[in-house]
Amino acid sequence: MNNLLSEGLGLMVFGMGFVFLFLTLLVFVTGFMSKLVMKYEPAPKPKAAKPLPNSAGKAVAQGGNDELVAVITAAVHKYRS
Amino acid sequence: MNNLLSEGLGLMVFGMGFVFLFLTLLVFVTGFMSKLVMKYEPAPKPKAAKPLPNSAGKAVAQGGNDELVAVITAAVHKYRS
Amino acid sequence: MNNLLSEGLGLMVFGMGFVFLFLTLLVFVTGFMSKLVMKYEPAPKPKAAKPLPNSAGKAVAQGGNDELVAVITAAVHKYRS
Amino acid sequence: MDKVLELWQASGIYNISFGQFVMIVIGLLLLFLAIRKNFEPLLLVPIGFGGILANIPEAGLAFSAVENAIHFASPELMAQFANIFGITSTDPHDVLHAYHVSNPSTHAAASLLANDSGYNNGMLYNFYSVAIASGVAPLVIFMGVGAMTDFGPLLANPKTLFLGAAAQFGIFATVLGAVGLTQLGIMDFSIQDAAAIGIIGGADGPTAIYVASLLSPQLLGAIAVAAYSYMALVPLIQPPIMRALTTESERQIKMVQLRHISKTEKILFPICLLVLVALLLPDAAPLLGMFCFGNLMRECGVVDRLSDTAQNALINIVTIFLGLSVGSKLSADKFLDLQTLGILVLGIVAFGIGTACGVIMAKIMNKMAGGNAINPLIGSAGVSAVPMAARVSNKLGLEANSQNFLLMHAMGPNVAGVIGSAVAAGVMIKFVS
Amino acid sequence: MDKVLELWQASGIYNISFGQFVMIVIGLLLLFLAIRKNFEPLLLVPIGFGGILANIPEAGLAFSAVENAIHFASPELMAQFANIFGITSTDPHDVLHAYHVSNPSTHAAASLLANDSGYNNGMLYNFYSVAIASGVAPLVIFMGVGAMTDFGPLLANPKTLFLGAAAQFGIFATVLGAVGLTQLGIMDFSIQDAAAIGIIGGADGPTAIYVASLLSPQLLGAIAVAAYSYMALVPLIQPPIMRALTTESERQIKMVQLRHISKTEKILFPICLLVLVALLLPDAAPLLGMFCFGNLMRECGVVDRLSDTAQNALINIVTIFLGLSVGSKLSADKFLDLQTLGILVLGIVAFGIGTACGVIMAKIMNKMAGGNAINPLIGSAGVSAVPMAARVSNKLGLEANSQNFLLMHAMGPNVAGVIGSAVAAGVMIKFVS
Amino acid sequence: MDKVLELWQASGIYNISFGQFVMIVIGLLLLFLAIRKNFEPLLLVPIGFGGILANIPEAGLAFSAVENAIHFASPELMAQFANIFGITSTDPHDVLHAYHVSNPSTHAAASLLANDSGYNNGMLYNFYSVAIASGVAPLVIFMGVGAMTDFGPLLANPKTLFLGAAAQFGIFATVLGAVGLTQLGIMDFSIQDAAAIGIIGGADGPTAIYVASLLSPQLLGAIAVAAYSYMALVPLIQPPIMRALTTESERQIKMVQLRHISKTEKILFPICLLVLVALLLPDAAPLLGMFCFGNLMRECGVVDRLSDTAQNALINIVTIFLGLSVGSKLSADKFLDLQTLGILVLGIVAFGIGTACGVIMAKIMNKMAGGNAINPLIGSAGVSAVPMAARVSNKLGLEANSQNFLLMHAMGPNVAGVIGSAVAAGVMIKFVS
Ligand code: NA
Ligand code: NA
Ligand code: NA
Repeated sequence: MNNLLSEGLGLMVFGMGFVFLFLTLLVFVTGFMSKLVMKYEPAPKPKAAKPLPNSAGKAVAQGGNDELVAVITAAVHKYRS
Repeated sequence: MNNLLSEGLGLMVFGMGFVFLFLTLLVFVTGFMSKLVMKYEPAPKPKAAKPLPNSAGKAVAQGGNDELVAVITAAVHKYRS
Repeated sequence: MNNLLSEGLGLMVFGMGFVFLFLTLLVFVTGFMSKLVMKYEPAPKPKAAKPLPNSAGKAVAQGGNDELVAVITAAVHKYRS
Repeated sequence: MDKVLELWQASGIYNISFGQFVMIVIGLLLLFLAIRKNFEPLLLVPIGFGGILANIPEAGLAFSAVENAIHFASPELMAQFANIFGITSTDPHDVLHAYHVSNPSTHAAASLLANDSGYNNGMLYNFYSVAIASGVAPLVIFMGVGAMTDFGPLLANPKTLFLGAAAQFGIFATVLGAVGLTQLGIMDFSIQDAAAIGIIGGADGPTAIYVASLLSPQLLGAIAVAAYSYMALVPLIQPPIMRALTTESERQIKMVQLRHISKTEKILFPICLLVLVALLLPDAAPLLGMFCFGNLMRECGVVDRLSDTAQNALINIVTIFLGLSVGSKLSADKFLDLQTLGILVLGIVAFGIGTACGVIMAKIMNKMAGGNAINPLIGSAGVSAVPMAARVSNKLGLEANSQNFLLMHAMGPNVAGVIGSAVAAGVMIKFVS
Repeated sequence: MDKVLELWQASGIYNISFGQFVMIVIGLLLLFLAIRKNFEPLLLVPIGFGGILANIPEAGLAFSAVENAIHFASPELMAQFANIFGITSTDPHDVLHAYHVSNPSTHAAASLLANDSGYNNGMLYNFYSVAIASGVAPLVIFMGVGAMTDFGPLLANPKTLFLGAAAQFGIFATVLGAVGLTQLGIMDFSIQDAAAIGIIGGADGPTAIYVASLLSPQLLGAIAVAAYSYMALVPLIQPPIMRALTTESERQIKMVQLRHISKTEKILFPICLLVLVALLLPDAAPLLGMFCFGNLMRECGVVDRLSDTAQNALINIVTIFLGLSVGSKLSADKFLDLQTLGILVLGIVAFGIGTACGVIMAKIMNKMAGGNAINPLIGSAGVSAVPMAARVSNKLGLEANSQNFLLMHAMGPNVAGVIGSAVAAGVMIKFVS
Repeated sequence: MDKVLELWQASGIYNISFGQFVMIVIGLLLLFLAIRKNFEPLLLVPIGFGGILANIPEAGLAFSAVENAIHFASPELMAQFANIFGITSTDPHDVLHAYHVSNPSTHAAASLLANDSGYNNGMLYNFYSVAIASGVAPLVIFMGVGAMTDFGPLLANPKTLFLGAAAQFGIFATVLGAVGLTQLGIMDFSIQDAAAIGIIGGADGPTAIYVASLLSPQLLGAIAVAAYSYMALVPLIQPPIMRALTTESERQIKMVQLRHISKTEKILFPICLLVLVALLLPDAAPLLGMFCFGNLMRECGVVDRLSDTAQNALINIVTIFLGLSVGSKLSADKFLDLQTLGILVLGIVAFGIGTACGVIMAKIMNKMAGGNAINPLIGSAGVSAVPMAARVSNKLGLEANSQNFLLMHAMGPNVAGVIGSAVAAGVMIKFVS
């Protein structure tokens, strides 16, 4: 078999192998990290009370987008009613 | 006549000529383009109904920050009261 | 006394001296400037009346423009009516 | 009258070559696709426009000072260039070729000679040098993408990383395809070219541009155009493959709702990823390092103004110049080549194989886990093409069952695919550069 | 005590030359005009401030490493410089002159020698190199201007392009004036200088800076200051000329309302303009190419985030550095010269002639069309100075008839003037660079 | 199998040195302090992250092309480098050392050789070259800081400038400490090093980075980390010193309300400051010039869009790259040194002395004026650390008397401290560079 082809084959076998190895390790590291965090920081405090101002601030800060129009509309609706 | 002066004169005659030629061509090309467009896309659909959200989105998209939300809120308050 | 140490000492004496000299001069220049300004521009016209539009204008100016105020006003009007 | 003649002989009409004409038409076509068909317009508008600019006859916007000098050179100057490059021929083609294969110090000497003779780099050439040849533009865009990426869905279901891994098979299969075509004598790709073409299958623009700029700059234009075009075509390319590989009942699988992810997990994830990169694949450090940095700025919550700038002003500025710079590689002599056709064909094959492998991997994972935890439709999102591929998964899920919302589930493999292709890019850079 | 003496001898007071003092006063004057009189403050605040910085004695902010080295050099170092430049004199003035006329490779060698001796480029010199000498800043600003320009009024009445063409006569008449003054022995301008001065009449800042940086960098400071100052003075310069050339009844002419322009026309216009540039005048391609690119981003509707950045963050950033860089050319030895006076006089003549030609062209067009379709007041807007000149037209129209709103009609020739002066710039670059 | 071995031998795990491991831990620690403890996160997040990137084994991100080439070089290449540097040894350490002490033209030659051999600058090295070595990033940040600074409180009570002057004693005392430690044989600092370390006492990040980059680049990493860390620790460092030097009744002194400052005064102040700099200390012109420019843009009211960009997009972009660039100086061989410990100790001493001198100066001014016009607590704000130090003054004032609001009064010395340390920086640059 020619050199170029064998290089390509080697790259494929080896590259795919490494990608899987790396992401598999990442699965384990991530899982381990999540477990640790959940152990030491158990209660995900519910902050549902203030989503609107939060997301409004964020939408605006990001240079703006369609969401803002929605936000303004919502705000206007709210204050109008 | 001196060389520099003749260069200047040449540049003037020739430059003005070219500017006129170019912009004349642009007049024709633009006119032709407009005609084509109007032929194949005749009705300038009236969208007067939704200019507001559109331009609001645009104005906002140009940067913006938390203050804006404050401003809007204040504005809403003011106009509502 | 060693050369390095004397260099350090010189830098200290001299540097502090210069910093004081410079800032002292700045005190005088600033005071003089302020006096001149207050002489020729005595009354700090009170503009307390229009803070809101002002700050609104500023927020908008940050990447925006006057149009936004118009847009907001229009939006408020529309939704309010 | 002399002046009129001179201007006419320097005009575009007089000088335009057939290749340039074709490339300008291709540039207009890209603009049409971007504006009317919404093909990744943020990139394809600047690329298409840059492509037109690059092909304006006699303007030399995409050429270096040396290339411009050789184009216009007098015999004496050409002899001087030949002397610098150590060749005897003064034929422009030979001199140009010698320039392209010469090393950096010869380049520097030739540039000074061109400058001395009054020639300068074209505007787009300068943009390319600063933005792409230095590597900075793709990295800054990757930082911005990191700052826009929410790893929540991935953290809630880390196993979807396997889907992102599997979909990278498209990359390596394409490498093999490219060397195979060369083997068969149909094309003439080096292993570097093959690797750069393969990365199209990563479905990730900045990664593709970064890798191509390192491994195969002369193919960069075609590779970038192929990558962004196929990313825009994902809603057409993927569904048939996904339908062919799944049964109706598989497509109806509902997935359990994702758990809540805490702020701390989101902060720690980019750091874990960075450490893993540092320990295992230093060659992927620039790409994944900037990506993780952007994501950390996003999640840490204390540098919002930096994160906002990275997501807006900075990424927009860089996108404009990146696009124009890529366009500079669409000059006729580089793009109008049989190789470009090969790249376009191999690119779509890469997308197809990646999609298929993602779906198949999902089915394998279901088999191995002995359950129906994963709807195989989300496997296709592993190719990246964020967020288009995830939306396609969602759409096909809804077709099968109108209550089956897969979007969030598909975001996991979708961002995993970004990591996967950056890792694959690191491997390529390590072994073939 | 040594240190005190040393500091005193290195201080500004000890070293300030009369020229530097005058230039600092001129810088303060520019700041006053910008801040109090609102003279194009976006440019004149940075230019004025940069001018002050450039004239701080001993700081050398506007000088290159070589210039700074020559200023402070020991006899041995001076001999080395003389050797590099191939001259025998080691007099600082001779060495400096030899440096300024030397070619790029000699420049590079001298720079390395200066660096080796511990001298560095001044801050403003670096800004100038990156922003202006490379050409990038004026081009990026032109892109931003393109993104801010609405070609609607022009498309509604394309004939106003002729007004934009006629007003460019100010440019070429001024070129002739500059060579004439040289001919008469009053001034000493080369044809390059004359061309760069003429472009002041284009009433378009970035175009003037771009052309001057290519043709006559040593005059750039005076040209930019003249261009922006006269743009600010348009409300004073134009009205008398406009009144003198029109009758009351002509000023009262009402124009028909402009037709609606479709999105598609607005998208296609920059592309048509680009193609025309590509075919006819490749030398105008950088300027008009970037302008069209900005306008296409604006109109195409699919890259709003890029367009917004081009109109805001990007143009603002570039404006800051462009202004400071222009200021760096206000160093005493370059600005305090009879030439500057000549430039200021020629510049205002250019504005006047351009205004007059625009108005006269409008009258000719009315004659030729045999009607009263065009109010001649909008002709003056053809000089550019967007949007000031259009506002002046509107104001004079309202004076003549309080119901006569000419603003929108004047925007057509106004933006046509931008195109016209960019075309003129291309012709200049083609023939005299 | 070859490839597996090769990858393993190129991996981080295989190559990591103990120093790199420690530095990565330090980088993580900086991230922790920034994110969890809110230690100047805008700088320390990028610095910490950059520090980790700089220590990724084999990636060479913080190294120049030459350093990377020497790291991997073959014997032949090493011999060529030795030849360029004019040494006979081909030991990597000797070659590296010769490179570091060589002059710019030798650097340029070595760089070309490294490029010819296929080695390139690391990403962070490029960032450092463009952002810091050129001097531009600290200057642009200083411009942004100027645009964020309100000199109103200072103008209302100009005498507080003396407090800002006194607090700079911390800088010079530290210089003396550094040379003293060298004298005692404990450390080995040159006078340049000592000056750069002293500037930590200026409590002003960009000034410290600017001075260190000019006088002692190899210490820049440690100096920047110390400066920002101690600025974050101001609320811990200052109060004990302030309490020790003041009596309860002094802390209760109420200051008269500040007068209104007119717009004109605010506009003229940066101009006065600039003129004074120009006349007295040209070496401070870049720093204070950009600072005044930013402030003038803020106050003049006619260039709000430039001022806003300087305060937002521009400063954010530059901060990102400045931080990463500083991080590049946290490579193990540069940071893990006894000198760093010395810098950390001397830095905190500098903060302490500066704080004490500010407070004492306030007491002296009260004595000399024979009244109680100044609450000595505001003296500590003279170290800069804007606005943290002013907040600390306010807090201690409120502790002594819950109606005693010192914040605005403390802003005067606070911004005076910025000017004071920039003047001190100019003196240092003048005499020890
Ligand atoms: Na991918
Ligand atoms: Na014009
Ligand atoms: Na300070």
